[in-house]
Amino acid sequence: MTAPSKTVELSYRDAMREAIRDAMRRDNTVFLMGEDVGRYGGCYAVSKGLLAEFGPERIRDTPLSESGFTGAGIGAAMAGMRPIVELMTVNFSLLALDQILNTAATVRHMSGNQFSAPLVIRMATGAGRQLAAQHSHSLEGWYAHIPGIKVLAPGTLEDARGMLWTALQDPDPVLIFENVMLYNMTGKLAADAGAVDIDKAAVRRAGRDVSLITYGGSLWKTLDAATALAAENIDAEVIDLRSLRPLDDATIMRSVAKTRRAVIIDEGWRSGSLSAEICTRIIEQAFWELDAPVGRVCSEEVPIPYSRHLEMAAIPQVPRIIAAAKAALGRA
Amino acid sequence: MTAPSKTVELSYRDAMREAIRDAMRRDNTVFLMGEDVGRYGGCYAVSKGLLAEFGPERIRDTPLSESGFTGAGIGAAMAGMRPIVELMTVNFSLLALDQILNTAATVRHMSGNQFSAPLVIRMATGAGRQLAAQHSHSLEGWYAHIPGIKVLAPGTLEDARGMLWTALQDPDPVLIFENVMLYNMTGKLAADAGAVDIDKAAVRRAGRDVSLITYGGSLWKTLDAATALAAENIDAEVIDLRSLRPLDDATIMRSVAKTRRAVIIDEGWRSGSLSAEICTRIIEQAFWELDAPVGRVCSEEVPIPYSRHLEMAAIPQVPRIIAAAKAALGRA
Amino acid sequence: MTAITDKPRLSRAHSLELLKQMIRIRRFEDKCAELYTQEKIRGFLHLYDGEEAVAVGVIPVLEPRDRIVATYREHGHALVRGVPMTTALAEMYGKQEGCSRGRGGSMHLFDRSTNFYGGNAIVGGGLPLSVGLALADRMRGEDTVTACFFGEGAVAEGEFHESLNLAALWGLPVLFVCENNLYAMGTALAISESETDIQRKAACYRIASEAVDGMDVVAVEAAARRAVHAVRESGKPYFLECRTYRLRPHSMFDAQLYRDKAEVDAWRHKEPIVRFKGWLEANHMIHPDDLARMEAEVDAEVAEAVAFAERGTWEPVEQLTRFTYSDQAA
Amino acid sequence: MTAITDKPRLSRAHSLELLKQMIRIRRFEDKCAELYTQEKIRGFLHLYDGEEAVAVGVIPVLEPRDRIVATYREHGHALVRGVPMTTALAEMYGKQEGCSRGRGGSMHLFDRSTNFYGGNAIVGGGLPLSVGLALADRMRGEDTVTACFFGEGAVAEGEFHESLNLAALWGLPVLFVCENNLYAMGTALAISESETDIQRKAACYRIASEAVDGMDVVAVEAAARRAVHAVRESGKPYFLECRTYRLRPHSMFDAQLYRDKAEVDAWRHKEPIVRFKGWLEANHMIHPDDLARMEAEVDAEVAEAVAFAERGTWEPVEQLTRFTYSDQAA
Ligand SMILES: Cc1ncc(C[n+]2csc(CCOP(=O)(O)OP(=O)(O)O)c2C)c(N)n1
Ligand SMILES: Cc1ncc(C[n+]2csc(CCOP(=O)(O)OP(=O)(O)O)c2C)c(N)n1
Ligand SMILES: [Mg+2]
Ligand SMILES: [Mg+2]
Repeated sequence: MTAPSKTVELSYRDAMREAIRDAMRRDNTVFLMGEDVGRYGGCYAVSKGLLAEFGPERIRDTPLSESGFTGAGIGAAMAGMRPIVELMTVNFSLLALDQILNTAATVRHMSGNQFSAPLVIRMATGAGRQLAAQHSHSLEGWYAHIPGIKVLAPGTLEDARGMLWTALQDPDPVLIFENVMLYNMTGKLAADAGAVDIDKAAVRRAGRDVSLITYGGSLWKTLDAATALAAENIDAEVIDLRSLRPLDDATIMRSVAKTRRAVIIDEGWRSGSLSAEICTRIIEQAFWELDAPVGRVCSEEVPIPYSRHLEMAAIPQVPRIIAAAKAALGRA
Repeated sequence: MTAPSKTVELSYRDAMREAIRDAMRRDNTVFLMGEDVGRYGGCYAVSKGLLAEFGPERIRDTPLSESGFTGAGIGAAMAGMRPIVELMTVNFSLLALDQILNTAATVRHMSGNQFSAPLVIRMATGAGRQLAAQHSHSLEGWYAHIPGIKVLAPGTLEDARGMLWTALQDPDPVLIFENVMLYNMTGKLAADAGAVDIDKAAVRRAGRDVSLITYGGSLWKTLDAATALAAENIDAEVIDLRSLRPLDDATIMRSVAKTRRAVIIDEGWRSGSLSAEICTRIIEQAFWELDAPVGRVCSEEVPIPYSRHLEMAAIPQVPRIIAAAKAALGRA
Repeated sequence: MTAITDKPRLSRAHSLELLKQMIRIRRFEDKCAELYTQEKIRGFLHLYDGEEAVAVGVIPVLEPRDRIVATYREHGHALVRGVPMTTALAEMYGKQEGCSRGRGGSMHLFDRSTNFYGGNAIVGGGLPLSVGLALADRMRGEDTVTACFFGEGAVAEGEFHESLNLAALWGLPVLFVCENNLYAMGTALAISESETDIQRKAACYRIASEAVDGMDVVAVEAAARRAVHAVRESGKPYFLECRTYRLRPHSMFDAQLYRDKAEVDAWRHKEPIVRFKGWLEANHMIHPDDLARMEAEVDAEVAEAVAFAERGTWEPVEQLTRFTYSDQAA
Repeated sequence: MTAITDKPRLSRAHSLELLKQMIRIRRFEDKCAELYTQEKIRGFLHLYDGEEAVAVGVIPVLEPRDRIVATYREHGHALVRGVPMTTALAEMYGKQEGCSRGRGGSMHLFDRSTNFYGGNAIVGGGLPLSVGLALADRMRGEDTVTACFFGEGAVAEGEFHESLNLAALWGLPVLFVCENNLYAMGTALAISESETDIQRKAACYRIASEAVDGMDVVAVEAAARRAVHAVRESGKPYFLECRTYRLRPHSMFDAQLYRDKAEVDAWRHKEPIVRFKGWLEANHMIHPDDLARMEAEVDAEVAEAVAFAERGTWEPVEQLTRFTYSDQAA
């Protein structure tokens, strides 16, 4: 993340908004549709102000009908539009899962490549705001199981600003997961920041001793852990997956081949989380290079509780990441 | 699977029906609810004949409202009944996923153990009948990601007959996945066969050289593969997981510690399938005992196509299992 | 039968065309049933016998630019819309010459060139799609009509409710065509709906509606003209309930325990082909040789389709995962 | 205000009780807002100000054996139902003395002893539950009533449609109470429903219904009596629309860009407490010291609740995963 010459200070939320505004200006087939994206300004204020600029047709408030308007977005995409469908929270997206899995993900293959649904579906994910068991889950890794869709997890301002346009250009459905703890994150971004690739993982910190593989909301905790580890002379490499489907195996394996040790940090529930798929690919592709079992730091297998201390204990935190990294190095 | 003295010949479908009949007779809080379970006789004929015996109140035909009647089953369970909700096919269960994940799986924890939803949800899963991309998926391993529910996959007549009652006694929600290719499987079952445990994996074939770990519809293909391997002097151990959540790690690790080699056969789409979680647990718990990377045979990452040759190529088959077992033994 | 005066356009040529289209569907379905027993066609097969007047009455009223969304019981809709019988049958054979490359089968006929959006096997799943197709047209200011066909069983699904509300709320040009054949698999209407007068459902969303005798092709066509005209002129949705009956089992796996033969037989007398043919004869609008010619042409077309499907080839297994994503994907 | 004759049961004592319950809720919500700014309460907090007459008018009409299903805006319902203010507030503090052990927070108040089934934060998610609770009662031949509260925004959800149909089709004793406060977050009714007369939705399922001025506690209570009686006697569902208004923002994160102050102010004059109090005064049914006593009692109760919540303890972190499954699990 090299600091460019001319930069602006903004939040992850602002970066997402800029990405939407930019896409809407560049392509009039793009429109935003979802609950309270217009008059309310978006449940996480991402779309605030866009209604005034683009009007209610293109910043379309929908009734509470997740399956209906997500399916409508899929249909509009099949007819040549480029909808951005916003689902408030990943928990509510389950109401639209039939449309996402049974239609959006299947239609190109099932129709013999005659039809496709190139829409983007954005949603908030993750815990940390004490929203309890019906608003706090991290199912992005779970969605990454579905063939026919792509799954992105922007963890930086650059990606919040740059992934949307590339996703809209993609001929297939793309889901973008925005971790709720990142919206208020501020920083500097190149004034002319634009589209970024959506198929490569990024090495956010180079290191020799252990590969810490993560994405989204856990990225910053992992970078903090890496800083703390450095103080103990452990040089951790931090990989930001960026795309959860497809996974960029090459970048992962290159790192593991170098460090010979890996820990995966994933806010999904441990069993059956994306961390398991990554660990398995490392075993399949780099087993003989490993000097230690792959470690993982995930969420406890529990509906996320409201109480702050329990919620914090339920999801990955810096101390657990540090401990897992040391364990991988036999320095527990 | 020792042959008992007095046996009856029946199909997996019959065994499931007997299990339902038996449960309905033993406990009048038990009832069956779902689309066409009554007058039609069940889309896979599992409940055929039960309407005549128990009447329309307890063999309850529902409208096409997956979320509504699954939620109703959850509510009835919260009020003390023991519903068996039948969802025709796992693809349709996505319409009920909000109720399953956001309510059934969370209510006990979220309410501080005041309420719970002890219902059983049964559904058909799997490919092989040329039903194409909206009827053929295997999402049982995906469901196994959800804390708060238990997930069963009966692969034998004994389990088809015995798991339901135990599941109904369980204080938490239990999902039972019935592979569509098993319904017509016939065999002998003890006349007095009854409830079986739902928390232990079973060694269906003991062996020394490699552990073949599987469940449900792939069990029989795996046993066939083991027989073929035996002809080449490869002594495979076949483990039937039976319960996908929780997983019986002890049985898996005991086997792997013995064979030092493992291959997982799972009809789920490869990326993010249950096979990844099992492989990862083996790495976490038995890494130093392994003589080779863990192998896996899964479904191709594609919506299941209609055409028979493509469908067959999309899911695990005996030759691929044999090849994977040999690869694990370095005899590719 | 509808009085002759109701149908100015009912020329002899047009009448014969309506009859022929219904016969085409019937003969095609008969052949499909036969091929199923021969295991040339596999999977789930849902036939349209008895309901032909709906597709034949509605679809020709649409323009080529209009869009169609159908269900797994869509053979008739595809044929009337112009999907070649050859590629439709090849699809059911699973051949790569099929209209969906053999990947979809009977439940998933797709055809881009006729704006035929399938072939949806999730009951109710096609409704949100049709809303989206119409939304795209509406946003582009096109006067395209999207016709969405579904059974009365779909009415109980949440997606029906959400879709009708969205279409009405946003004023979208969707023609909702409910094929009310009184059963959803084995579930009779009265067992699935507290309000069995389906047409009345439309009013709950302030959508204009009409119910028509779905066994009377002329009446269906007349109603479809009114409906399509209303949608195209107003840009708003319209709900057309076609009251019909399924003469065959739901699919090839159905023992029909839920209805007795007498009921089915009673409906056989009302079925659209017998009825329209009889009416044409009574009105001297058809000569025996018209019928003979028509049936000969249809039989020839069916025979050609079978030959085409038989000649068809299997997609190479290497292409199994092709088109899970676009070849053009980044 | 409803004419005195409409309400035989409206004794002075009962009137004062109604007023007190509304004040209890209002004061409690005021305190919650204050505690939120102090960060004692976190997460999403949805307050009930302006809607008190609904919970106070409906819930006391229910029997202890009856069941209640509510939403994330359920503080008032919980208090009127008899969930102690102490454990309700401790829940919002996240303390283990809370009515859900501190795991649920403001949106998930549960209380088994009063058959209070939460506290549901999936809009529409509580409706299928209520259908199931009623189904259980119906199958056991019990004359229990299940009251399901939800906002008008939930009406657009598929789960609303499926649940009303099931309740009507199966004849289940559910009292559906729609709290129509005209907005779903920032979405005005006219932007979410093609049919804005919500009560009419019930007729689409052949469910008896009534709409009542939800700002008039006496009218709500009278309607609730009729409704609960109808459900208990007939065993069938009933739909009660209570027309009300939310005086506060949707939650603590709402800038209220979607409505102007003037609109909110206009409603302040119609709000249920001011209105009922004024009416009682006009009819000489309340003395100033009644009010003073009442407010003193409520303030004492609120103070006690705060003290209780403050005294509360944190559940040991070791118990984080406890009750994901039953301790009794095999
Ligand atoms: C969501 C969903 N649930 C269940 C099914 C299984 N199923 C297929 S067709 C059918 C009956 C549909 O009846 P109707 O809508 O009236 O159409 P018809 O078959 O009568 O033409 C059912 C239950 C399905 N395909 N999708
Ligand atoms: C399924 C679902 N979608 C969206 C949300 C986010 N959300 C919470 S409350 C709300 C508005 C609901 O409005 P209404 O039903 O009228 O109840 P009110 O808040 O007005 O009492 C929304 C959109 C949710 N909790 N659940
Ligand atoms: Mg039907
Ligand atoms: Mg509201």
